[in-house]
Amino acid sequence: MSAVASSVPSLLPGGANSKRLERRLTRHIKERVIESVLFLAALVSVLTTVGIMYVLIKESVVFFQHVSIVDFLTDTQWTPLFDDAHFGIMVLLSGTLTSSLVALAIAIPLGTIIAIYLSEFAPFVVREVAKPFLELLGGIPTIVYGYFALLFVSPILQTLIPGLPGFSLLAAGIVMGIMIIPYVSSIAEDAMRAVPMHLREGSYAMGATRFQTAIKVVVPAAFSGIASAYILGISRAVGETMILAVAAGMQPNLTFNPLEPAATITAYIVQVALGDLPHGSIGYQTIFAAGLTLMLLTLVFNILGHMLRKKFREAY
Amino acid sequence: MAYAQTIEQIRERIAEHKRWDLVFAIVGVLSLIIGVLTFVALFLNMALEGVPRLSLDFFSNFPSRRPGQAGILSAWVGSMLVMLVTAVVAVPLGVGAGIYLEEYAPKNIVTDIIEINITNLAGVPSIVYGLLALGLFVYQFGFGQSILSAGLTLALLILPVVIVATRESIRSIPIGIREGAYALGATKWQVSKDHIIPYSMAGILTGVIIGMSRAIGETAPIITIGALTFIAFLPPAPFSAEPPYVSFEWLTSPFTVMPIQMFNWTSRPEAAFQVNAAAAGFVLVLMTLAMNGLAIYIRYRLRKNLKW
Amino acid sequence: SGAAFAQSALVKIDGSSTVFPVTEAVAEDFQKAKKNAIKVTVGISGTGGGFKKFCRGEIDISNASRPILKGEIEECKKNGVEFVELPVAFDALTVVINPKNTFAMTMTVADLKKMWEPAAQGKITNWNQINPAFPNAPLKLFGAGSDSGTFDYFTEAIVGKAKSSRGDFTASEDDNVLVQGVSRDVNAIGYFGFSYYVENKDKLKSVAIIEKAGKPAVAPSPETVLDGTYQPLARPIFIYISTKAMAKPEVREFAEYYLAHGEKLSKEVKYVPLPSKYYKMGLDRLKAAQKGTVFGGHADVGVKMDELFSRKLVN
Amino acid sequence: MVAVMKNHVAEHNGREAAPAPVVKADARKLNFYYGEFHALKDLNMPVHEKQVTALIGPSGCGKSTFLRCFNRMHDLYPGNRYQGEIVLHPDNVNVLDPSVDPIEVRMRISMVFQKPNPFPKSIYENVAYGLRVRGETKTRVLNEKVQEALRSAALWDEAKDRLDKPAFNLSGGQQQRLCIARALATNPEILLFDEPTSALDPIATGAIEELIHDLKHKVTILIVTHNMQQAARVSDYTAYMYLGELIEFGVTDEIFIKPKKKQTEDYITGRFG
Amino acid sequence: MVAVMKNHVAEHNGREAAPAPVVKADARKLNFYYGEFHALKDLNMPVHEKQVTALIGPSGCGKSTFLRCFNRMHDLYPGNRYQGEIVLHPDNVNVLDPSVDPIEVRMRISMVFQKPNPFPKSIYENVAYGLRVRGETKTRVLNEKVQEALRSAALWDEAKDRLDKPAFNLSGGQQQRLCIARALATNPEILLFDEPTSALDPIATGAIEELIHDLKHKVTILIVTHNMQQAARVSDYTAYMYLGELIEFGVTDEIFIKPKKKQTEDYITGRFG
Ligand SMILES: Nc1ncnc2c1ncn2[C@@H]1O[C@H](COP(=O)(O)OP(=O)(O)OP(=O)(O)O)[C@@H](O)[C@H]1O
Ligand SMILES: Nc1ncnc2c1ncn2[C@@H]1O[C@H](COP(=O)(O)OP(=O)(O)OP(=O)(O)O)[C@@H](O)[C@H]1O
Ligand SMILES: [Mg+2]
Ligand SMILES: [Mg+2]
Repeated sequence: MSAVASSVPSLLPGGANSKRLERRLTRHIKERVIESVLFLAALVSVLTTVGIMYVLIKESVVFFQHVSIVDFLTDTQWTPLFDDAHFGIMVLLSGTLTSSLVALAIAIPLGTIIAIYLSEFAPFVVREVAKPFLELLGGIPTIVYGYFALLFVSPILQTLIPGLPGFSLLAAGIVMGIMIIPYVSSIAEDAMRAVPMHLREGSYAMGATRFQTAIKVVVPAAFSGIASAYILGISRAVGETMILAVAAGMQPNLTFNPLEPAATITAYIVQVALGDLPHGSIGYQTIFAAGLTLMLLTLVFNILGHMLRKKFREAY
Repeated sequence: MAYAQTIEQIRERIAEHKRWDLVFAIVGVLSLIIGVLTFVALFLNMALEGVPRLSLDFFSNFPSRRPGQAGILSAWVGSMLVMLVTAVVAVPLGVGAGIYLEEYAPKNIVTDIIEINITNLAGVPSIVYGLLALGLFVYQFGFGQSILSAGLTLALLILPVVIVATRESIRSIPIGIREGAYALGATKWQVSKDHIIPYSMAGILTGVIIGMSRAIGETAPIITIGALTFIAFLPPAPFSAEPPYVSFEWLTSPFTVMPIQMFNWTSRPEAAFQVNAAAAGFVLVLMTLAMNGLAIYIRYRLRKNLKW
Repeated sequence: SGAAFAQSALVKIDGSSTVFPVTEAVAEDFQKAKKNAIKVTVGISGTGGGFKKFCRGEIDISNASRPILKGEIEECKKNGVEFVELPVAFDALTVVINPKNTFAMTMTVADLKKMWEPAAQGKITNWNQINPAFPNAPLKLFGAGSDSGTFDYFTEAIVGKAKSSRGDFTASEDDNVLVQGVSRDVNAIGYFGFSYYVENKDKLKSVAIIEKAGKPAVAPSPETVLDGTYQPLARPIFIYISTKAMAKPEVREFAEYYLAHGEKLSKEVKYVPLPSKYYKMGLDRLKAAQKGTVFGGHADVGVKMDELFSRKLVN
Repeated sequence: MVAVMKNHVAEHNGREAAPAPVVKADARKLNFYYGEFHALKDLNMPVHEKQVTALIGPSGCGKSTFLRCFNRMHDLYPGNRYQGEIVLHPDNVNVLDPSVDPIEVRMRISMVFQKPNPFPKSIYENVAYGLRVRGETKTRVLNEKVQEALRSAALWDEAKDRLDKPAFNLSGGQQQRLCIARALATNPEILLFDEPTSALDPIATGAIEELIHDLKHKVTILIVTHNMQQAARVSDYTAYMYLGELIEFGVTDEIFIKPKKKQTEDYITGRFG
Repeated sequence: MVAVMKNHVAEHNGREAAPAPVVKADARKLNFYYGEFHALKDLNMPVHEKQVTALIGPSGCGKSTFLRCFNRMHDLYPGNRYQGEIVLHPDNVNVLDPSVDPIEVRMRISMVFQKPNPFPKSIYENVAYGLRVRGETKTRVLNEKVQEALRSAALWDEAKDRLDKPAFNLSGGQQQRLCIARALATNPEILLFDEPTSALDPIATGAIEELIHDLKHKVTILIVTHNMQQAARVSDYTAYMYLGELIEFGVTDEIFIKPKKKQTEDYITGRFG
């Protein structure tokens, strides 16, 4: 073996051995350096997560020295800034989950239908025009959606549902859902289009219609990608801030009824970030505890999604 | 024929199934219309309210307590500069990470962690990035509420988008091209820089611009950093006539951005400021539109030269 | 060089969004008056966020919708930051109802307390529970976010204890959201800063407040605030200037400009200015660099106007 | 197994190809265009009932294009255009007629592709797919037909204990037989094969060839292959195509032993291609 | 043209294969694993200098796998494992030795793939790429070598006026010749071809075969094909592989006329595969 190694320098015909060896060495070093730099670039994402967790946990630790975790998780009131302070995160969580559910009840069916339509039904031109157009929906500042929910959607809903308050999870959730549609439809459509044509041909050759092919073959085959789209949609819904801050009422209300106003974790954080609270106070630290909860929540969804995708990853 | 059903029965079945095709096509178009109409409604609403307010002054004036004199000069300049930092940071990091994961990464636990992490980051709420930036960039690193802090925050925010777009784009390069280059004795880096990066540029740029059009409208993380709203001056110019010609002072300069200016105006009591907000929103959406248009154009131009 | 100049001639201000409009107006005119030789930035991190930066020495002036609190004073001390406290205007918290509401045009502080105290949560849900004369209609409450100085002040003034409130009301940091809420619901009642009421007079009606039984009902207006009859919801707003920063001529100039033009400008942005003499007294306090706060680290309610300067400064 | 097969085929070709067979389908003046590209030129060819017809020719000559006309697969992509007729007997329908529903055509004419393409479903559901598409819901009927199809495709013994397992777990050759079972389950009149063994190893290939041989008694078969030995082994009739034209069509033995055209001979003897 | 070629080859095989040739490379007890899958089993085979050696065998037998061992292509994918040696003469290096840099191996041994895979660059840059990778920057040298390589690949006349045009504008056959030029530009010691004509039409195929014949005088060639006629036409030596094993190796004429093994004979006469 070692004899072979020593004969390596003569591998290329002609030229002095030492020079060749040297060139190989520089090439090797250059390659290693570049690889390390690229690795560091990839590591930034990990460092970002570490940074987020560090910042959130550091402040939350102080918070949990004052508030027991049991209270945090079981208390049914959220009044951290009141004289009679309660720290029941369930209250914010209920608002977050309810508004997200409303949003997803809009975004997932509509997003999926649009994705199927664009990938399996729409003529080429419609698809090429509609997709970027829809993606623009994601580029409108969310504050604009907030006022849209408050000034446009809410009044309409109030005429449909008598007794609906001017601020409600429903109005905010619906608009949020519309905003999320492009995230869901775009990724789901990519996944469906990645389904190889020969699978589709197999179905058509059996005499299936477009709809049958789409539902029975394309959707199951693209399931892992569609699941990713849903997961991203859920994360967006859970993390959306400005729409809820404007239109959902910011009322810390332990409710799963979308017809009521309620506060969500994100709305609370942005409210406090803008508010008059002294920093370093317990009240202020609640935003980090709330942020940590939010982060863990999205983490759970993402891990679930990862497992789901692993389970359903198709080998076609 | 030998099948139990007669041709008539089959035809009936087909007709029935085709009705479903039709129903679905209609539902699909309707869903699409809901999305598109919402966009059009939002856009028209802003346009109707805001367009009359648009004038050269609106772009060249600083904010003011008088709605009629208030403009978005500091806001749009700020947005541009923040986007510049975002792009300069996110593009090399995202492309580097994408190349590492596609071309270099060994199959091991570190790679797995990085991968899971990136999917996860794509779903982290933007406000959480704001909290990170506040703790890390603003205080720990002492960048303050500067263009640098905001640009870095948004860069981290769009990093997953850029990485994913890069990887998708790299994956669409046929394996044959890659093998062809390696077979000529190219090193990994030579393959990456001579082939992978140039050929995936269309996809990468599209990803970057989609990320940026999201970032330019972000409000929550910048509010969390501590938003400045009244800025009646521009950051120092990056170039000057005297040596050293180039200055990076603007990086640490205070700034404001379009969505913050809008946010500030929407929360003013005077109705005239609401009009300003609509006008600013209209400009912002136009900026996003322009970026998306650019993305489509670049994709078209670059793809034209790539056939495989 | 130009760059160095920009660096030295910058006045950094941050803090309450309530004080922001006044300070912004001053900053705008000041910059114009100085032909842009001095730059001013005004942020809205909230009173708390503002004091945090102020006490770290990151900013020169802090906008505050409430007096500085004990904890913040200590934080400042730790970092060797001393300050001059200057009241710059009054904000009249205004209780508003829907224009269609004809029964609640005047209310006593006791009525409001019944409505807002923590004990009311989930129990007081109907107008006729406040006053049998009121109709049988659901009660819809709108108020400031619990992290705001407005909330603190309102609870202290009405309920008697800061931050003591029921939780089941619609809260928003953005007063326009509250304006929308009250203007669209006949049964709504809410409160926010005077300027929002003035700008939306066509959509809202203000409630005249009876401070104590036997006293007259007083509607909010610049006059009633100035003559001290609109009680207890009129509150002063402040700027705090770091004495270290005052060593910089541009900060000092800015502060002087503030006091010289504060009366006119706060009126222009629909706040209630202090009587002229108080700006004069403020200028004196500034010139003498009298440090400390007159509130001793508490957020007092119903401070009489002259107490702002007659009380003893402590730091 | 290879040896067994050979005997089968030889014996068979000698014995059965002789009686004049019934025409099941008939291509007449068939032209096909991919947009501007003229891929099939004036093709005339019969397909005989319960016989195997092989299409051979160099890559790109239009074999797949021709095959896919039979079940109107080209309708799936925009810009494709048919001209001429493919008449299906005995009812004398031109399947290419725009008024004829392609779905109906596909229900009568099944297809097996080059690469096995089972659906991401269980083995059972794969085979039942065509029946479900036709609206069959009765479990008893489905069970029966699935079993019958799997038996016909010589997959029953290997699959009967794992009917509810994903089809992806099967080997390549098994997957291809599954696709054949899927195509058989609906009792098609014609079965189209587009290079069904080119993605398979020799043993799986042998199994499929044997299967095709057995199926001939039940169904009319049209098969594309670019393996001439395969054509010789499995088919009764062979058509040689070149650059979109049908150069020669005839009984397989004759085509391989003494082709009429020089071009066919050159191809078959491997002088080019 | 086909006829011309045939003569060429026949004459050639008869005349030149006789003198005992020098061994350029030598596979010794070569085993290869795709993860768990044992794809090559104990292969022993010489590659003779300035001769064409053809690898034949049914699909999946490991021809490509074997070929790609020579330039360590398998290093590009994780989980692949070599065992045994491929010794390169005259310097007696085992190219599979982990201490040998695969990049240096690839600089000595070039490869041409099944599907033409020109880079989306100009014709000139495609050919110059191998030189640039080696650090050549002088325009004069590059021009010279590019021209020489294009001439060797019989593409100069067609390409000389459009050197700066994208390579994609060339036809399939021209693209494949461009890939050959690209491989030749760096003066490799061995040239590997993996079914270089299977994506081409008969005319382009003829041109490539002729080219291979001409190149033999300059470089050692190893070619995979599953077209037996092609192997017979272009090669001096033929190796027949089956299921990862080398069944028979020898002078092409002998293999095709009287193979030693029954298995080889069955394959060559088309009895299976
Ligand atoms: N979708 C398409 N659009 C345009 N041209 C096409 C299309 N599909 C095939 N062709 C062209 O039509 C001709 C016939 O193609 P076809 O696939 O039928 O050949 P084939 O005989 O099946 O070849 P192979 O043996 O390689 O499968 C070829 O020249 C091909 O390039
Ligand atoms: N990357 C891989 N991982 C696992 N197995 C592989 C891989 N590539 C090829 N194989 C298997 O190795 C065996 C040999 O494959 P190889 O591609 O060398 O065959 P081949 O003789 O070139 O066939 P063909 O004529 O189809 O190209 C096959 O069974 C194949 O399935
Ligand atoms: Mg084909
Ligand atoms: Mg191969």
